[in-house]
Amino acid sequence: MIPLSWYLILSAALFSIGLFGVLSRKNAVAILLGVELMLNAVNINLVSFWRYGDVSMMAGQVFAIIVFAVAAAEVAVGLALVISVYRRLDTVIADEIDMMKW
Amino acid sequence: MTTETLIWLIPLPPILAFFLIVLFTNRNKALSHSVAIGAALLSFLGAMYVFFFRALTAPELGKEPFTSAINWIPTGDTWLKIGVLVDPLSAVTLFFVAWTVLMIFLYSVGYHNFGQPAGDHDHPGLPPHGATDEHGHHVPSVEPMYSRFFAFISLFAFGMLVLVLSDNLLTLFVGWEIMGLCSYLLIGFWYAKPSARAAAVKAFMTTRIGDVFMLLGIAFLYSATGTLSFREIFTENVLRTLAIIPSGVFGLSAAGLIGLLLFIGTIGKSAQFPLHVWLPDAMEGPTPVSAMIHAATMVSAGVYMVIRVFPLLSLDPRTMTFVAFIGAFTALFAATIAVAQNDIKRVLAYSTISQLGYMIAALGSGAYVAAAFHLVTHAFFKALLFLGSGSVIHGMEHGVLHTGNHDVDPQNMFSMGGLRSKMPITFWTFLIGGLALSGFPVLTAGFWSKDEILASTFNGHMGVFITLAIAAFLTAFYTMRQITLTFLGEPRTKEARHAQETPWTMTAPLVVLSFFAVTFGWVGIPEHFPVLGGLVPNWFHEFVGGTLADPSTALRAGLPEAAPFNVIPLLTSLAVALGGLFFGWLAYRNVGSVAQDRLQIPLLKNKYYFDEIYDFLFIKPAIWFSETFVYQWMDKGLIDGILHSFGKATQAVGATVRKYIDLWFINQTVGDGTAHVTQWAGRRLRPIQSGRIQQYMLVSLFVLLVAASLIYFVALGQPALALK
Amino acid sequence: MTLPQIFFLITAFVILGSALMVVTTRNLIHAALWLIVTLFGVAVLYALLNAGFLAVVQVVVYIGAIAILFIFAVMLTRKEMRDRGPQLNRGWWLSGVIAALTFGGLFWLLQAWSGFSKTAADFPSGFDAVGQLGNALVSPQAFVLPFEVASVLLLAALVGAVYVAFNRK
Amino acid sequence: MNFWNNPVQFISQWLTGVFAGWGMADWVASLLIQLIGVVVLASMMMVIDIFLVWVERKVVARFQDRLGPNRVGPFGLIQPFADIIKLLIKEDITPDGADRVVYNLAPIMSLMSVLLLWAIVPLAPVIFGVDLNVGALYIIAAGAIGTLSIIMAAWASNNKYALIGAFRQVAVLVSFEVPMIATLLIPTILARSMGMNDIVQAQDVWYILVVPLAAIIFMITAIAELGRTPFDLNEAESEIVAGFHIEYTGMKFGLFYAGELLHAFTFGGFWAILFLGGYRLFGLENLGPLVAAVILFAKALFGYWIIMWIKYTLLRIRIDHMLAFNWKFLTPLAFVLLMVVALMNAILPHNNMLVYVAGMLLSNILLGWIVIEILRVHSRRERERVEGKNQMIEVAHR
Repeated sequence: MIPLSWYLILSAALFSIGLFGVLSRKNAVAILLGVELMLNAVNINLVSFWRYGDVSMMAGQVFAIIVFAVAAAEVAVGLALVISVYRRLDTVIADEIDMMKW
Repeated sequence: MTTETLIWLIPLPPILAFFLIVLFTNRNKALSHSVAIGAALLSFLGAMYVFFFRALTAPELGKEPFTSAINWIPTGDTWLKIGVLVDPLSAVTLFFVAWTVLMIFLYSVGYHNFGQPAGDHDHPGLPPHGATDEHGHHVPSVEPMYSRFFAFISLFAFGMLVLVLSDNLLTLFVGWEIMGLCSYLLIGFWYAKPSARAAAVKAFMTTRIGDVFMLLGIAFLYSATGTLSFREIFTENVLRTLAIIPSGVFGLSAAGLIGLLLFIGTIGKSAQFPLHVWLPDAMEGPTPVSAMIHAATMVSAGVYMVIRVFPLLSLDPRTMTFVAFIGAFTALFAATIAVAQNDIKRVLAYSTISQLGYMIAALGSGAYVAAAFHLVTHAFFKALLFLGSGSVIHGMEHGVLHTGNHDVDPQNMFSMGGLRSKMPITFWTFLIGGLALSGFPVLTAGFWSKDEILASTFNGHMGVFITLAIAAFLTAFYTMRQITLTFLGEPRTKEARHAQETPWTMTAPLVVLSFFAVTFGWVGIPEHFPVLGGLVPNWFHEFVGGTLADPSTALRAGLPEAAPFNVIPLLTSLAVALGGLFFGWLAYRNVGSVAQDRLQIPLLKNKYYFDEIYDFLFIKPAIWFSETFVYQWMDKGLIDGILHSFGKATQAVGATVRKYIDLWFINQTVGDGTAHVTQWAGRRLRPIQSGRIQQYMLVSLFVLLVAASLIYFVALGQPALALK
Repeated sequence: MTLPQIFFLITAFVILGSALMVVTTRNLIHAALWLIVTLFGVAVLYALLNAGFLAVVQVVVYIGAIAILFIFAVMLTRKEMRDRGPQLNRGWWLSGVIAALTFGGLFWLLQAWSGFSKTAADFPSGFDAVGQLGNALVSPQAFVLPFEVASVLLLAALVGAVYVAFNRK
Repeated sequence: MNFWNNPVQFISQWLTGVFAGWGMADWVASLLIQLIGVVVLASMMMVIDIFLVWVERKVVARFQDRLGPNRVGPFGLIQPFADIIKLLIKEDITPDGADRVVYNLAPIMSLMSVLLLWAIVPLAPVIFGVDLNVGALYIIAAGAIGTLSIIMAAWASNNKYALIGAFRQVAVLVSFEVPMIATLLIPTILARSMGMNDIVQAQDVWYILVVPLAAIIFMITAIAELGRTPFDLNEAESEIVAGFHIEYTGMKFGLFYAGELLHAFTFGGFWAILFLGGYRLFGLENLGPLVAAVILFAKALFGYWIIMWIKYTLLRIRIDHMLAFNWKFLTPLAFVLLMVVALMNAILPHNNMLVYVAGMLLSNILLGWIVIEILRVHSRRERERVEGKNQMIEVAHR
């Protein structure tokens, strides 16, 4: 059978890749893509802990579902923000959106 | 169902109707008036049942009236009881109230032009101006606030029934006040007319004056006897104690003072001499309202109350004298004014005042049965007259709409004339009512009641007798004047020529009431009367006379047995009635216009300048007091002055504190100092904040990693512990 | 090397590879499509973990809604179809280092954990995971409150998104 | 264990025996058999698809008062093959500026998304790809992939018309998925399972008799999902030449076309499964799995026919009307219906079938009536408003 470690390592790797995307991408949309990757990594962890723990305890799956909901909300709002920023500043490059500096 | 239960139920339908209409059916006119009239009919049936099959068949109703009471308010160890009482007096009152109320409800349907189209430019709060139907004719338009009107009169009927049926002064007072409110609402029914508003407020205020005294009387009575129930008060020992206790006011006995106070309430309610001013102005309301207030219910309520408390009143001769004087004076005084009025309804209003004066005078001279008798008959024919005048006005409005000349006042008698042929039913019924009012001999009810009053005042109260006789003459005179000006002769205006008869909903009540106006007198024919005497027993006298047939008879001044027959009062009343009628017709049979009316004396026309006098005596001073004295001097000068001085002092203190502590120390040293430091630090730290989100993330993550590893290695010691 | 393990390795390879493409490819549409591949792989993983419901929901929510939203966003926020120039920041290597450090740290922490390489008790037969999940989501003893809160959050996000992106002109 | 009672089982055992005879590890064998099953199912569907072309053309011909294909073969039965040959020998164009990989991937995914659906269709009590316990959701998931394929095609072909078509299609799909899910939950509530087979088994009374409203709504959403008239904005010829597959030629277009046809047929099938009792027909299904399969196909064809009927009868709706129709009417109605059904399901007695069905049916009819009343009032108000406006305009013109 598959040991738990495989899942954990996979999710850790996926998380790091997502993190890399978030930190290094220029495009705001791409940054959101990275965030999605990270969320999925978390979900993998949750579900695998559910599977490898006591199956009759549904916490893992429930939290995975809640993460789905949160992800959906985050994407909706995030993309809405990106689009409205694009309307106003005519750019989606994260570094060019620096109105909040001194 | 026991009689008591039924009696409890009698006042209920109107109040239910009121709420039904106000809450649910007010959008639908037909439904509203059906509800109201249905309710009135229910009460009517109940009342008739109680009157005919219970009150009349009961032996010795005076001794054992129908009564039932329940606990209402706990007053310490005892209870304040409320309940119903039907003794002969309330029975007859119930009888005529039920009839008139029902008739008036029915009449209102026609009066408010039910079934006519909505007005072209009517709006709520104004009398309907008439509409244009599909043929382009001008027709009367339906009242915009039709349902509201029926709701109000339902409430009014409820108040009256409560008052009549209550067995104690408290609920009587409640009904009394409900009617006060309703008269306010109904007089001001067309609230967009300034005159109507003023009249409503005036009526309300004036009656309030009376009511305050009445309330005082009730309070005094309660504190003196500890009860308000009639049955408990009018027992021998209670009355005797009341008669003995001195009240400490004018050397009156407690009974006298209480009676006086209650009577002042009556003065307000039934518009007696000093407080009569509101009643004529109340004519601003729709005519059914006038009839309701001035004939059937409210004003009679005053008299009814006095009759109720008669045993109490009669304990002190001085009070009695006062009452008699007020009554007699009012009778004459109002009659003289009525002679000079031109508004058909105002004439009736003043005649009402004087007729009430009659009753009060009769009471004052001890003849409470005669008073009750006149109360009933007067209710019938005065309601008849008011409704008749309403019908006349309605017919005139028809004419006005037809000609479209709105300057003509459809209520002015001088713009009428010759309506006899135009509106026959109205004419005949009005004539009957008029004759009854002027006490046309033998036929009419008015004659019998008035005759009885005269007869009973004749022995002992000569002054009263003479005054009333003159008043009776004037009554007959102005009644005939009214009839002549309105119906006889030739039409004086085109409007009068185009007047037409009113719908059956208005005429039917007239017919019914005129029936009573004629016949009701026959139940009270004194037995010693020549020819007619003894043909029919003097039922009324025995029946109502039985009311106070209780052991305390010895205490009472005015004894209820019929006045011994004497020919002089009879002749007098014959003379004054016929004479008045004759002269009235003689004087006015061919008067063409106001100019030719020789009785337009300014003094009379302006009602002895009473409104002006009151204005000068009370209103102006009140305004001066509130405006100048209280507002200008006390409020602005004294109180505000004090307050302002406080303010100044506080300001001074505050200024010093600010100058020496706040500004210098806190602001400059502490406040600005910190601000400068912060600014300096901020300027140094500013470059960190690049506004680039990813830089922030990088930095924060880096810090996180470092911190985590530090915690992990340093704080937690050996890693093995970490996740075990 | 059993069948599931082979499956797992293939899926894992697909996931990581496509994830790398997501964060590195220049063409953003392709990035979004690669993201879809990743998500699909994750769904497969769920299936491997006997969480069929989650697998399907993953496909419905992520691929059916989120990924498509992404593609829309990419299409709406570009001047021309092609993406020229580098898509990474100047300091991308630094973030690479940070990411690598994170992975290292996580791995190091995990392998220090006792239950690191435990295997699953095989799935009880006739165990109705979906039914259990449903009960857990709506039973007051379990997770009804977080569930409702999540739904409220979704609603708020919906309204907020509409408001933010609404074009006032 | 003979062939007629359980063909799939029979064949798989036989194949297992054969492979074992070849000395194969049995997991390999099972894997192989699974693959064979998939291939068989998929190819069977595609073959049926070919005949669907003929069916569609015949039916539309009848609707439009024509004869339809009748030259090639008896009743033109060979016509589809001729079409296929035509498509195959056409030039296969890939425009420059197209994103090649995605461009070529899209049609395959489009057909794939449809074929995926057949994995959970129970052709008979014992013939099904997999009895997924979340079948209802699976339908939506597969639909999502279809959507994806459309976007890919549109984006990849680098064409404004295509993009517009895709946008419209996606807007429609994303919005109409909501009421579809809601209506999918209703049979789930009634059958207490999401598995297609359980739902069919639970239908002692066809659900169209129990929850007619749900059946109607599902049909509408299905048509929207298919992007057929009256919801065919994604390929509205008169506005955007051919929508998302404007650039496609030859067999790639053929794949889209076949995908659409099969999709319609498939949704007919799901409609039959969810509301018409699937392979059940008064106990006939007990004669044997193949009979059951035939019954299911007949019902699926019936649903397909209804879809065609609507397609060739109605006109196209404007996009805003369509979305308004979904968000302001269909979605609320679907949710209300869902609540009503759940409530009634809780209230009504389950032991007495007659009462149960009658109650459900009545509640449905009542709800439908209320909705129609509301619509009437609303539309009257709208009409009055518009008329009033027109009058004002006229006044202004005078």
